[in-house]
Formats: sequence, structure tokens, C-alpha cells
Amino acid sequence: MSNERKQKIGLEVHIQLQGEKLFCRCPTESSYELKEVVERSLRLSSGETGKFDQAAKYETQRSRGFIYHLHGNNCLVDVDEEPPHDVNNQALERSIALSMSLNCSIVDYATFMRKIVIDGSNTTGFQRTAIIGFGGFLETSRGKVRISTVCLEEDAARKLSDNAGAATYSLERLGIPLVEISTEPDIIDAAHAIETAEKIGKLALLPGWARKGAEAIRQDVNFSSGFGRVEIKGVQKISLIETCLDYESRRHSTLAEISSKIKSGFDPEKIHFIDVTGIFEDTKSKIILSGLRSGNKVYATVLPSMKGYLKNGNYRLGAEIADITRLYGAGGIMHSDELPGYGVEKEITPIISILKPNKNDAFAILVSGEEKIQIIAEEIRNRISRILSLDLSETRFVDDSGITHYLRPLPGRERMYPETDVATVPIGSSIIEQCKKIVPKSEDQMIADLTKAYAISKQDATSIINKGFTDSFKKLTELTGDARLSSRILNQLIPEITKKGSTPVLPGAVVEAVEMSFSIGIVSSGLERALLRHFVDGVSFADLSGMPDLQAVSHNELEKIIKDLISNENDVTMANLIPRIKARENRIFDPKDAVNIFKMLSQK
Amino acid sequence: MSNERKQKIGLEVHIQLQGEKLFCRCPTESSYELKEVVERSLRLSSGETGKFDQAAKYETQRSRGFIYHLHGNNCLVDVDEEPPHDVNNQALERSIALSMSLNCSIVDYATFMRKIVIDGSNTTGFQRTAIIGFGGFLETSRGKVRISTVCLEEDAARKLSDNAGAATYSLERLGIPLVEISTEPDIIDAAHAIETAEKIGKLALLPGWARKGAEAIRQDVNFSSGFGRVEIKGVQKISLIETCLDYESRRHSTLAEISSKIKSGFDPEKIHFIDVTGIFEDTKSKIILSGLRSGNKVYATVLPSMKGYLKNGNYRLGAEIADITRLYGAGGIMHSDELPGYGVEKEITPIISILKPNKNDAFAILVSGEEKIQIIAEEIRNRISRILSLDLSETRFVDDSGITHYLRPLPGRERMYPETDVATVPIGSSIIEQCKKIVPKSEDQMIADLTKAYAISKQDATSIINKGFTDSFKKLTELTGDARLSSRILNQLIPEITKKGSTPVLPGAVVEAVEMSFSIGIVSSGLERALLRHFVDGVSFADLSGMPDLQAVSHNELEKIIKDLISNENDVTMANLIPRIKARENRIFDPKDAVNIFKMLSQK
Amino acid sequence: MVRSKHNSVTRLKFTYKGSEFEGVLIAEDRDTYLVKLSNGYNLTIPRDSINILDRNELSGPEQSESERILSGKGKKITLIGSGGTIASRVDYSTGAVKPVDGTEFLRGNISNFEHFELELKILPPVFSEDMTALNWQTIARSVHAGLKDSEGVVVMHGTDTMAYTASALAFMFEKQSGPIILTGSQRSSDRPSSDAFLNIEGSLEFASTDLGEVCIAMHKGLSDTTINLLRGVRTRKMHSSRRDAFKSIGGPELAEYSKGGIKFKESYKERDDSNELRDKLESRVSLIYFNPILTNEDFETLAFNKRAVVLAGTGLGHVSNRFVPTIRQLSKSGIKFYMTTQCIYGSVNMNVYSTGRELISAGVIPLGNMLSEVALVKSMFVFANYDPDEVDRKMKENLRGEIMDREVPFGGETT
Amino acid sequence: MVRSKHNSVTRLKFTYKGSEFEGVLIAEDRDTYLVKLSNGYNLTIPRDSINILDRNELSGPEQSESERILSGKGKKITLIGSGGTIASRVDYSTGAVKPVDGTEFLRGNISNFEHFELELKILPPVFSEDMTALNWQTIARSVHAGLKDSEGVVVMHGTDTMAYTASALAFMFEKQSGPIILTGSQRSSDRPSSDAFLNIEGSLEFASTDLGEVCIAMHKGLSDTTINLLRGVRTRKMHSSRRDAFKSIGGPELAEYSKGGIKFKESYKERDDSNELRDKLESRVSLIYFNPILTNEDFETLAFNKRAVVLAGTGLGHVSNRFVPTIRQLSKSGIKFYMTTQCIYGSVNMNVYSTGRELISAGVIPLGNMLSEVALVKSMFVFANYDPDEVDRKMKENLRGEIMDREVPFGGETT
Repeated sequence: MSNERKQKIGLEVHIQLQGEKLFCRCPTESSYELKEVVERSLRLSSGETGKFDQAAKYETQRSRGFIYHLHGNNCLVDVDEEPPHDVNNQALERSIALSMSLNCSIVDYATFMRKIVIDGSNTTGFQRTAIIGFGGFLETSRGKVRISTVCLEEDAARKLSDNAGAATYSLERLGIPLVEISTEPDIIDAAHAIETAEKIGKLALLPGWARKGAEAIRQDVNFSSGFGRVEIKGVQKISLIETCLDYESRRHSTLAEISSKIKSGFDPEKIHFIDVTGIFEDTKSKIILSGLRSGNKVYATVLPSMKGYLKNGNYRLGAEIADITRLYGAGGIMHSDELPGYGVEKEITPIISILKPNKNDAFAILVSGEEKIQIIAEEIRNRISRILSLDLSETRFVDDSGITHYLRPLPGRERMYPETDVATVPIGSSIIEQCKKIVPKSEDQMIADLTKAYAISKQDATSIINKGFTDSFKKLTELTGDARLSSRILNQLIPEITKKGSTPVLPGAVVEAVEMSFSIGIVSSGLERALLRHFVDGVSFADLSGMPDLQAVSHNELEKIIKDLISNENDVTMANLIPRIKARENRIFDPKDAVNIFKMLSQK
Repeated sequence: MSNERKQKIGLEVHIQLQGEKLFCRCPTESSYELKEVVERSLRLSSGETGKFDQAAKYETQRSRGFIYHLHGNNCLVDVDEEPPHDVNNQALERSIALSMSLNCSIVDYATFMRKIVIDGSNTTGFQRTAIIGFGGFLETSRGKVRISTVCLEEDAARKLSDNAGAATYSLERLGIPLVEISTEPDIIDAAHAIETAEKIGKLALLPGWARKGAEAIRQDVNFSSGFGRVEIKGVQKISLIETCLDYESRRHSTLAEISSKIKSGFDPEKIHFIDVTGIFEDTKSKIILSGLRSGNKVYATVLPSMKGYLKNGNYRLGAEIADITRLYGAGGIMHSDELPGYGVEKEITPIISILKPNKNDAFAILVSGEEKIQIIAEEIRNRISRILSLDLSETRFVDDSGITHYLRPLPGRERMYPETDVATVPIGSSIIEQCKKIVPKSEDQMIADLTKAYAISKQDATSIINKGFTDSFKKLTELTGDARLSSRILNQLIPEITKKGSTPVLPGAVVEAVEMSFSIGIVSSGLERALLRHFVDGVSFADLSGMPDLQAVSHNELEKIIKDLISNENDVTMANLIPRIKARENRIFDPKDAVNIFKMLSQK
Repeated sequence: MVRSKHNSVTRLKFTYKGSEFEGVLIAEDRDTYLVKLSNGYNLTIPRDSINILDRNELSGPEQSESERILSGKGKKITLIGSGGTIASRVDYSTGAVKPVDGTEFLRGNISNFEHFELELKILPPVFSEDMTALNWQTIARSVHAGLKDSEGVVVMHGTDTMAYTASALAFMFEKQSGPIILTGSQRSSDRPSSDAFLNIEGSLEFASTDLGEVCIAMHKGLSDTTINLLRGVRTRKMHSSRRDAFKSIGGPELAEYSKGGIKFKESYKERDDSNELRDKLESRVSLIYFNPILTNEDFETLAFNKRAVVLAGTGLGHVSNRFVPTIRQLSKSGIKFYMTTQCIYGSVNMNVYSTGRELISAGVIPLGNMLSEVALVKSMFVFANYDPDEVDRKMKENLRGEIMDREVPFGGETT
Repeated sequence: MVRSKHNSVTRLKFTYKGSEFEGVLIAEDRDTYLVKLSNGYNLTIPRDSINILDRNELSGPEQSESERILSGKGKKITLIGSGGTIASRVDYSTGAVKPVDGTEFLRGNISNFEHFELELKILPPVFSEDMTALNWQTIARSVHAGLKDSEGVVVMHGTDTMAYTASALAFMFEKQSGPIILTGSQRSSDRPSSDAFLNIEGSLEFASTDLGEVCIAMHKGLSDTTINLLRGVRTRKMHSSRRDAFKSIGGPELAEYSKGGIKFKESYKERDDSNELRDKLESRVSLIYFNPILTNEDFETLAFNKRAVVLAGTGLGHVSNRFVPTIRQLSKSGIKFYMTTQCIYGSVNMNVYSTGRELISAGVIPLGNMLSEVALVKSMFVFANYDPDEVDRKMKENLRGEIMDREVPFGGETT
């Protein structure tokens, strides 16, 4: 890209902490069983200073009801029927420790505030959040990335569906402690963004603080190429970072092109929807027919100076408009760059005769309810005006294919005010000392430590640490006295067992099985075989204990065997000793020991 | 009957008072809508003196669950979830006034007690009752019938169904004030019993105190012919009194016959049920088959010395036994006097070979659950022993055909003890004075009064009083100034309207219509015609007011018409005057007035 | 919820732990500053850790004065603000909460705003828990004035003692020419999820009916769908925080409001042609909540020098027999004792057990199923407005629906 | 219910208003005779209206002495009669009610009589409303003895203060080797419809589980079908007369018993291996039920000379700000104040409103959703058994399940 220089990339990494919720004692985990349904609406105190947050105001204009599904890990607090309880201490300490590992200053007081969010994703209408650390940095392969803030906040509810009438949310995720780590826009490119995101995520993942699962760590990506900041929400998969940055970057440059070409000819006031339902009475368009049957009407408007820019090569102004109409539940638009199409053909001439577009004007057809057509028109006028004046700042979301879509305007500072239901928590020196003890190490540091302490390969150490097997590895090595064997069991044997067996086996179970194996006399060299038989073939320990190829021949027994060999088989030599013993004995023995015994006996 | 001399007959008349319930403020009337269902069981404190009431004990042995249906006129008191409220004052006063009209002494205190009834008909397990008056009498055509007591009590719940597992009751009737009037056994015969019951009932019915409906007044009949007192419950229809007395009288005399014949040969211990289910494995008896399918067994017993007395001419000892087995939910019996029958034939010989009855012995087959066969046997032994020793005292009930059946032993005095939840009510002189003002007159007295005051026939007065039309009659007569017309309207016109019209017309509506008729100028002589047209043909008063045959010609108009007649028609005479006027005038006129005018004018 | 009235804004530029910040000062105390940063986040900073680079006093945003009367097309309703979170609004810039000063805060937030002609009267705000008989009288007079020139009155009130105030108003109004509806919010109005608006929306609808009673209108359940109309003298706050905390005790609600309109479920008293306010209240009354540890001395103190004592007894209306001699003696000296049950649900009945009969003989008068709190307020009304020889009869008489003759075991919540 | 112990019978023959009667004298007072006539009916007759023809004193029916221990084949359970109508029986001949003297009264009336080896201990009967800390200690010692030689204990208790006693026992037993189940009857045992028997039947079943808590077992609904097992420290009598008056506050029941057996619904503490009874109780505690009329003087009296004062405040835990100076002062003098809510349901939270924060700063300690009555009893236990510097921590600590961390808006009755 030509303008890569100007690009600024920042990240907000959100990490769910497992344990209890942030402001009540509900567990973060829950079986997904619907317990109760509650219906709500959210309102903003209007008639105020008039400056309340534009993102919130925007949501109010889309005002709908919200339906909440309650689950086993919900209580009165989640459903906004009880004030928040004291803050979850474990989550607070871990957020401090994470801040420390990111070289942040720690605040003297955790001051929770309310961030107004009235899209329904919070039953209260706000998200509680507090700054815990600030002014830190993360070392990366391409230099320091500055950390602006580390916040501790509540996770939001999960949206289940979103209809024109109401959005439905499931509350099992609401209130889960979420550590939000925001970087400055120091990130160089997509690859660097991925490295940064992964390094931050692993700080919480590796010590087992983060929840498991796809949504436990999510990124928001901030992007700017000189036309305002775009905040891209919900980049759950690391792999999407690259795709969406790429998409967004291209989007900005093509919009800049479009802007330079048509800005002067654009008169927003020409965007005005006219009821053309009459023309579609016997339309062949199935989309329009189904809309009409639901009681909607068909509208058409001129799109001034936009001919050829709506959907033409890289130009996609039509998608920018459709993002708006879809948010208001009106479906997409059909525009002149793609008509005839969608079964609309014979209606085009009458529409043109009504709209009377100029030469460069495009036009669009929209099926919508009568009550919201005015507000949709207003939103389209505003948004296209802003785009053409190259103010691209807004909140977007990314879909599964990595394409971003308009979501809402950027939130402003107005929407935050103190949460007085929660007492401010002083973070005194005793808490600081406590947190220092648990500061997570970076992955690199952990790998280096493990490699050094146990003399295992860096590859093995990396695998152990990333699988969260560190504790099991240490315990196993204590049992076996053999770090490499332990590493082999964890890194190779467990996947093998899992592959061959019907259910995955957990490292804890393996450690127990090793302990049991040793207690019934199975030797190290038979251990892997024993574990395979136990977990894959279902052989009991009682049966394993009788299997000779798992047992060792003792020194005395070995001596007796060799004596017997020497006295009965005259041709025993150092060279054939081992095969000869094996021919007589199924159990395992130490060949070195055998050689030494043979030497000693033959010397006699 | 030969032994009519020895017969003693007494009555207990129960009258439901309308208004509110006795111990709560629920209305006595209710729309029959199921609101709630409650399940209960009732228990007696056993381990007591051992003398608790045998009727109650008997019910305990039949212990089942009770299911109660609650309706709109039930509250917590009805369902035994709240102590009784204060006694209903109106009901108390009316019961006192009724006692007075029966020449009773009035108690100084109304002391409510609990009469244990654990057949489930009372949710509490007892009925609250208080003596209000005692030592009175009623004048009848055949002499005084002494009144032993007048009690004020709660009505019981209505039984809806009665299965082996549970009896179901509807509670809308529970707690309705019930005045119980008990006579001494001074009643001579069935006709006298009917007269007495009717006279007592009308005391409450005529002033409108009693509820309406079939069950508002019920009689229990006490009967004795020297073999103990039989209390026959639930003689709702007056007409059943004669049938059931007749039946009971015959029953006593045949049982006396049977007793004299077989008493000596009866050994109760020979009644013993043997399981003969095996014999019936491939029976053709549908009754027995269906019993077996429900998991029951077939039992057989010898009935010592009863051959020929179970069902043979007037002898019906079989029915006495079946009354017991049915009470225990085991259905009836099949006995040797009617076998072969019911599909039982080939099984008879094997049964006889098992039971080995003596020559005079009968035997019976019974289908029953295993758990209750012992108690049924015990009850049959007891009951037959008592019958054969000619102790016939017991509580019976009458079915719709007038036949009586065994219900339970007579209640004893043990089952009453003080209801301390209700404070004893002193009946002081002010209450007594208040009640004296409302003492109901007897029907005869009321008829005499009305006949005298309004100079109407005794027959008309009787009809007015019995229909409860007294007040309407008085109002009507005030309007019409003509008691006979009023009587005719109420006694003849209303039935005629009701017969011709679609819906019955109430006297109140008729009084209103008469008032309306007069106000629009309809004359007395047109009144009946007007009412018929209004109620039967649906003619509005506006239309009626224009109908000439309901309006009167005024004196002046009549004078004018006659003058005109005289001057124009020379042959007018006294004899043809009236027809001549009628030929000219449709409206009603007073013929006497016409004659007088004609006389006067012709004299001129 | 922070309540504040300061309207000027202090802008700060400072360093803290090596980072530089800008922001607005929200609050300060002896030890700390509470600052709202330019990114919206709030920070609490110790005074000794902050290094202020620049401090700048600005006058705050102008309060736009709302019209006091807004002419919709419908019935005239008077809205009275007596305090409580319902009649307040948040300033998002500082988080401070201030009483509303006009009806504009309702526009767009209630669906029936245009259906009424609303007049707002703001009384000096009082926390619900600080309300006394004097406040009840003030509210009553304001309601009385409101009824004179409108169809109905809605009183916005804190929820803690709203039921007490409702009872007081119910007794004080012998006659009322329109509905008197109290409403509040369990979720303060400084949050988007506040129940305040739907409560007010429903209250306005109830206030425009022909009801002639003092009622409380609050959420029926946890959803923002249905508002209950509850008879003031039969209502109790039964949960500390749920929006459906207010329950009708012993009987169903009078009516429900939802988007479908009002559905009356029980019979009610219709409004009178005129108003009659009897606003005298006796304050020499007390409530004794019996418990096994209550001493005779404390019992005597609570009764001493009172005209009426409401006992919240156990079960069917009992207190320990050890209090019987005290009650007998104080009763003879002219102090009246009335019995209610601390069970809350159900009626007292002092005939059933000997303790009850003893207490009756000692002078205690049972009050059926009247709620303890309602009995207390009623005694204040009765003892101020009736002769001593009438008080017992009036206490036992059902004046405003405070005693229910019948309690049914079906329909609605019964315990 | 009449309680009497006289065992002799007086037969009367008399005339009254011209009629002659025979009967048994049931009771007499200054003015009247109460006579049971030979037909069973009862009459109250003024002394001056009766003409006694014959009076005959007979000794009453012998009481058959029941065995004290009945050997069923099952677990040994100790039944303790502490008073209340449940452990009494009626003499139908006079209507008098007497304490039971053996377990025979249960035979035939409970379906599981033969499944247990029952031992009955009768304590001197005390009316529920007369129970004091001394009685709680007596019961506790009797329960302790019972646990030593049986699998579980069932305490038959009057219902009025049963929840208080259950709380006291719960705190006093640091360890318990078996279930301690309290049960009572809302319909006295002198009526066939009494709930007593099914309550005992269920209690015996609960008493033979591995439960290690003090619980109350009473009817679940109005039907004689299901018995609830309720945690003593979370239970309140919520209706004066219904048989399902006892409710678990803020959470579901622990278990249910029906003819199908026991179904546990919540986790519970299992029984310990041994028993540890700490039966000291502090009586210098009090409960102040705040109301708008409460005077400062009465407030001070109730707090004065106490070690701990439990406040039943409004809503989230408030009392009027006028009490703040008093509380601050008394608090400094060493009196401890604890806050609960008179809403009954829900938790206190004193951070939300400024009054709450003021009260905290004055020294009041919030107790979450602990019930007021339970907090009172707990303070008696804590202040008698812990050092002054431990009491606040112990009061706030969840010792026996009296504080619930989580209140869910589904399942069971929540308000």
C-alpha cells in the first residue's frame, strides 16, 4: 500500500478472567440452561446538558426492547435487581499483576465508573470499568509497544438475535471480569499486531487465569490512515487481524479516491425517499414482494453524484449505505449500479421518471417500514457527508470473513461517570506486595526458565508452557527423575493416547497413573507402554502389575540368571549376553548392569 | 303394617340461610368456577381415652385422602387455613327468631362446639354447631309436635365423587349457615311427617331467609319401631319421606322375622373370607374379570344359616351385607341365593368344595383388594350380629328411589367438644328484643292476615305467600287500588306471560311495568292486556301509549259522543247505547258513566 | 448516587506517576482528587501524588430552564416531586444527581407524554428514610392543592418509606376528587435501566381514571412491561432492591398497566365530588416489634407516654405472657394497645390460644389483618381526629380498605 | 384450645328454662357453667338460671401409660416436646388439651411409625411466645443429649417463635452429629385436620438423613402432601395461620418430603462426627425496628446498655439521618450497631445512597441479607462466645448459612 507510512495501528486486548464474576459471587462458568426471561428497555436522561454521548444517543434512536435470557450463573446483580457487591478480589489482584507485567504504574485507587452502553448488552445500560494501570510497555520483536491503560471491567451479555422489535441477549457472560489492555498506536503492521496480541494474551493464558474458549481473549483493532480513527470491534480470531486491517486499509484509500472525485457534486439534501410502492404492485422481485407482504413500503431516492461509485470495481459506496439501512432493520438497498437485478426491471423506468436523477446521480430502492424511513434518510445523509469529507472515524465490526461494517459512531468521553454503588478501593502497599508475588512472566522468560532448569529443548518447553502443562511437568519429573521422559509423556504420549483412545486424557490423570505405576513396580522404561495399555486398551493396574515386560529384573535376580547362563551355556560371550538373557527372561533388565555382572563373574 | 303403633318418627329439618357464611364473610352464593384444588387427610388423636366416637372411628378405618375444590365463595377459613371469624350476626338473629316462632326457650349463651365428622365433608374434620333454642313445639293438624332443639351450624361440603383412593368435595357449600330443627319422635306417620317438615321449612322460606334451590331445605328422618333408632340422612325431597319411611318400616319387620328364624344358628366366626382367585382364572363373569384386571382378588365366605334369607321374597339380608362391602369400595357381593348368575356357574362347585357350607349356610363371593378384606369381614360379622340381635340403630341414607342404605353407626356424644376458637356469644336482652321483632309467622297466620287485610280469597293469599310475592302484591295494590286485580296479575298473568314468553318474568318487573303503564295513561281495565303485549309481544311503552284499546275516553269526551249519537241517530236507546258507542270509539269507556250521561241527556 | 449542586467546572492538567493527564475535577476530599480524564475515565488520585500543572475554573453548562407546564392534549395531571431518586436526573459530565426542574425529563422517555397536560411541583427534597409526619402533611397539602385544579395527582417519592406515606395520605383524605398515585424507582434514575420512567408512565395512566383511592404504582415483575396499581394501605416494600419490591399483602393488585392499557382486577372506591383533607396527626404513638429478647423495661419505655401502641406480635397476635401485667397496668392508665402480626401475611385472631385471650382481657385490641406499619400510621390519624371514646371503634373499622374481611387461597401471591 | 389437667369428671342433673338435662361439667367460671349434655351438645348456662338437681363427682378415665420407647426396626430418633400444640392431644370428653406422654399418639397417624425407634422427651411445656434464651439453652442441652444416643433429633415446638429457636440452636451447635429438625403445627392437634402428623412424619424422615444442620420442617403448600425442609437461619413465619406459613427467604428449600420420599434440592452441610455445643448467650442485645415515628429517645433507650443493637432499617439499610449522631456517639462508647432490612427479602447495601454511607461512617455494620431476627439471635451467640475484637468479623462471616452470597431471580419464591 502506498500510504502504509501514515497508518497507525493500536490494539485493545480483552481477557476474560475465570473464577467468579466481577461484582457478584456467581461463577464465570455455567451450564447453558435457560432459567428465566426478562424484558427491558433502556433510556437516557434527556433534557440534560445536551452533550450526552453520541454513541449512546445513536442507540437510543434505534430504541427497541431487550430480551434477556438468564442462566445458572446469573443472580439479581446480573439482571440489575440488586446493587453490585464488593469487587472480586482475585480478579482485582490479577489485573494489578498483569499491569505490573506490562510495566505499568498502578493507580492508588481503583475507581469504578459507568460507561454508558445502551445497545442492551448491559442490563444496567452501562459497563463498569476502572483503570488499574497506565503508562506501561510491552517488548516485542520490533520494539516497545506502549501500553496506555489496563482496565478491569465487566464483560457484556452475548447477543443471540437482533430483530427490528427487540434484541435478545444471553446473560451468562455478563459480569465476567474482563481485563482490557490498550496499546498506543505503536504497532507497525498486521504481523506486528498479531505478535503483540499474542504476547499480551499469553500473559493471562499461561498462568491459567484466563477462561478457556474462543471468546476468552478478544481484540479490538484501532486503525487510522489519516482520516480519523476506526475502532474495529470483536476481532476474536487472531487470524482475522490481518484480513480486517487489509480490508480497512483498502477501504480508506478507495474512499479517499471517491471523495476526491465526487465531493464537490454531493448535495445531501437530494437524498430523500419517495414512496414508490404503487410501482411495485405486480413486481417480480421476490425480495420486494416479501417485504410488501410484511406491511412495508418501497422507497426510492436519488443518490447525488454517486453513479459508478456504489458498486464498481473497488468502489463500494453502496455497501456503506447498506450498513446503515441494515442497522435499522430495513435490509439492504438495491441501487442503480446493480440494476436491473434482483427481479427489478420494468419498474426502473417509472422510478427514473419520478426521481428525475441528473446525469451523474445514482438512485437506490429500499423496502422499509414507514415509521423509520425519515431517520434512515437522515442517517444516510450524515454518514455519506462525513465519508466524503473524509472523516472516517467510527466504530466498526468485523464479520467472519474479515470484512468490516459500520456499527455506530465512536464513543465520546461524555458517557463515563462515577459508579458510586461500588466503593472506591484503595490499592495499598500490602495489596501491591501481594500482587508482585504473582506477576506473570512473559512466555519467553518462562521458556528460558524451564529450559534452563530441566535441560529440555526449547521446543519441548514451549509446548509444555503453551499447553498449560507446566505444573504437571514438574510433578512428573519429580516422580520419574527424568525431565525428558516427562516431556515425552506430556508432549507425545498424551496426544497419542488421545488420538487412539475415545476420550482425551488430562495431564492430571496421567500424573496419577504414573504414580500408581511406580507403586506397583513398573519401571521407567516400561512406563510409556504401561500408560498406553492403561488408557488406550483399558488394562487395569492389577493386570498391568502382572505384565513382565513392564517389570524390572532385580540385580540379584540378574546375577542369578547370568550365573546360570555361564554354568549351563558355555558359549556365552559379552557379545551374545543380552540376547541370551532376553531369551530366558521377559522382564526388563538393565543391560549395563548385566554386562558388569558378566564381567565380574567371568573374572572370577 | 301391623306394628305401626310402635313406630316413632322424628325429623331433623336443615335450612340453609342465605347471606354470608357462618364464620367468614364469604357470600353463600357463588358462580361455580373451580379456583384451586387442595388435598388433605383427616386423623383422630388416638391413644386417647379410647372412647372417641364410633362413627368417627369408623370413618378413620376407611381412611382415605380428600380432595377439595375451591370456588369463588371460599376463603382461608373454608379451607381450614385461618381460624373462624366472628359468628355471622344476621344468621344468629334469624336462628333465634326461628326458635322463637317454634316456641323455644333461647339459650343465654350461644356456645359453639365441634362435632367430629371425618368423612371429609368438613375440611376441619368437625362441624361447628351451637344450641340456640330448646323445649319448643309446633302446632300441626294432628296435634303439637315437640321441638327438642334448634341449632345453628355450618353446612358441609358437597361430595362430588368417592373413589377407593380419595373422596372429592366441592367447598362452595361449606360454611353456609344451617339451622337444624329437631323434633321429638311425636310424628304419627309419613303424612304427618310431611306436614311437619313443610310447616317448619316455610317458617324460613316465606320471609326469604332460606336459600333458593333444591338443597336449601333437607330433612333427616328418625325412625324406630322398637329395634333401635335409625337416622335416615339426606331426604331432600319431601316426597321421599313417605317412600323411605315405608321402606324402612318394612325392612324392620322383615329383619325381625329373619332374626326370629335364624338368630340361634348364627355363628359370626364362620364368616371368614378365603382367597379363591385361582378358581376364577378363566371365568366368564365380566364383573369378576374386570376386578381381577384392577389387581383385586376373589374371596368367598360361608354365610352361616343365611340360606334363603339373602334375597328371597321380602328377605334381603344380602343387601345389608352389600351395603358394607360397597362402603369399602369393594362393589357388591354375589351370594348363593342368586347363583348361578353374573356369569358365575362352573366355579360354584369348586367353591362349595372349599367352603364346605352346612345345609342352612349360604355363601358369598366378593372381589376386593387384599389390604381391606380383613376389615370388611370384621364389619360384616359385627353388623350381621347386631341385625340378628335386632339392634337396628344406625345412620342410613336414602337414594333417589327412596330406598335406604347403611351409612355408618349412629354418632355418639363423645364426638362433641368446645370450639374455643369462637368466643361464646352472650344472647342478652337487646338481642332478644331485636329478634322478637322479626319472628316469622306461620304460613296459616300469614294467609289469615293477608286474606283479612285485602279481602282476597284464601287460595289467592296462599299462592301469593308461597310464591314470595307478598311485597309485590302490596305494592301493586297500592298502585292499582284493586287487590283482586293485583292478585290476578301475580297469580294468573305472570304464569301466562311466562308460559307464552321466552323468559320468566319477575314480579318486580311487573310492578315497574304497571307503574309505567299508569304514567302513560293506560287504564286499569287495559292493564292486563298492556302487560301481555309488553312482555309477550315486546311492544314498547311508547307504542302502547298510542293504542286506543288501552286508553280511556274521558267523561267530557263520552258526553260529546253521546250527544252526537242522540242528535244523529234517532233510534239510540238505553239498550243499544253501549254497542253504538263502541261502533264509534275504539278506546275504553266506563259503561256506567255512559248510561248516566245518556239518562241525564235524554231527561233533558 | 452523588447529589451535588455545584455547576462550575474545574479543568486540570497534571502529572501522576510520570504520565501527563488532562481532565475535569469531579470531586475532592481531604486526601484525594476524583478526576474525569479527557478519555472519559475516572481516576482517584492522592493529593500527595499529583503534580498539578494547570488549573482552570470554567462556569458550567447552562441549565436550560424547562417550561413548568407542558400542554399535551389530555387530562391535567399534577406531578409532585417529594424527593427520592425518581425525581432526579444525572449530569453525565460529573455524575452528580440533581432534582428535576421541569417535566422535560419525561419527553421521549415515557410513551404517553403527549397525552397529558402535566404540571410539576417540586417540594424541598427529602430522603425517603428521613420523612416524618410533618413531611406527610406537607405532601398532603400539596396533593390537596393539586387535586383542586387537576384530574389526578402523581407523587414521586423515595421507595423506602413510600408505603408509610401512602397510608398517611390515605387516612388524611376523607374525600378525594381524583386518584392519588405514589411512585418511585428502585433503580435510580441515573442509570439507563431505571424503572422510573415506566413507573411514571403507568402512574399517569392510573391518575387519569375515576379511582378515588391513594395507591402505589410500581413494577409488577422484573420486566419493563407491567405496572401494578396497589392499594396504599395494603402495600409493603418486600424486597430491598428488586423493581417489583412492592407487594399487595393478602389480596391481589387493583389494576395493571401495560402497553395494552389499564386492566382493573378488583373493585375500588370511585373518586368523590370534592376533597376533604384532615391533616392532623398524633405523634405520641409507637410500634413495638416483639421478640423473645425484648425486656420489660424496653417494652415499658416504648409504651410510656404514648397514646397508642401498635404491637407487632407473633403468629395470631401474641407477645410473651411476661408483658401481660405491664399491658394491663398501662392500659388502665389510658394507653391503648393494638395487635398486629409480624408474620406480615394473615390476620391476628386472639381467641385461639390462651395468651391471646389473656392479652384481650388485659386490654389489647386485635386489628385483623391490618399491616403493622399501616396500623401505626392509622393510629396517628385516628388519635388526632377522633374523641378518645371513638378511637377503638375507628381503629377496628375498615376506613380505607386497610382491613380485609376475606383472604382467599387462590389468585395472586398470597404469602 | 383449652389446656387443662384436671382428670376428674363432674356429672350434673339440672333444669334450665323449664327443661331437664343431664351432662358433664366441662368448665365453670364466676358467672357460668359450661356443660356437655348427654346428647353431646355443649351449653353455657348462667349460674343464676340453673337449678341443679344432682351433682356427682367421678374420677376420670385412667390415662393408659404409654411406653416411653417404642422399638420399630429403624434408626433411633429422639423426639423432644418443648411445648406448642403439636406435642399435645385433646381429650374429646372435655375438649381439654394435654401434653402427650408417649409416642403412642403417633401410631396410625404417621405412615412411618414402624420405621424408627423413637424416644420421646418432654420438657416442661412453654408457649412459643414465652420462649426466652433460657428455654433455648434447655432445648439445646436436651438436643445435645439426644444426639449422643440417636441418629437425629426432632424438636416439637410452637410455631410463633420456632424460627428464633431454630436460629439459636443453629448457632449454638458448632458441630452436630445428626440432623436437628424443628417442627410444629399451624392447625392445633385438637382437630382432625391438624398438620401436626404429616409434619412429624416428614421431620422423622429428614432426621434420619446425613444432614448436619438445624432445620425447620413444615408444610409446603395447603395440601397434606409435601413437607419442606428449610434452613433454620433462613426461615421466617410469613403467615399467621396458613399451614405453609414457613418460608425460606431468598432461596429455595433444602429438600422436600412426600410419600415418594425425600428429594434434596440444594447442597447442605453434612453431619459432623461429634457434637460441640456452645450454649452461652448474651442477653444484652436488642432489635430496633425503624419507622418514621420512632423518637430519638426511644431509639437511645433501646440501644442503651446493650452490647449489640440490630437495626431493621428500610430498603437497602437506612434509618433516618436524625439518628446518625446518636449512633455515632453510642458506637464510640462501644455499642455495636448492625444493619438488616425490614423488607425481609433482599440484601442491605449501604454504598448506594448517602444515608447508607453516613451510617457506615457512624459505625453501622451491614449484614448482607441476614434476616433481622436471625441477626438478633446471632448477636446473642457471637457476643457471648467471642472476644470483642472478633465480634464484627464473626457477625459478617457466614457461620451457618445465615448470609447468602447470591440471590437468584428464578426458582422458588423470591419475594
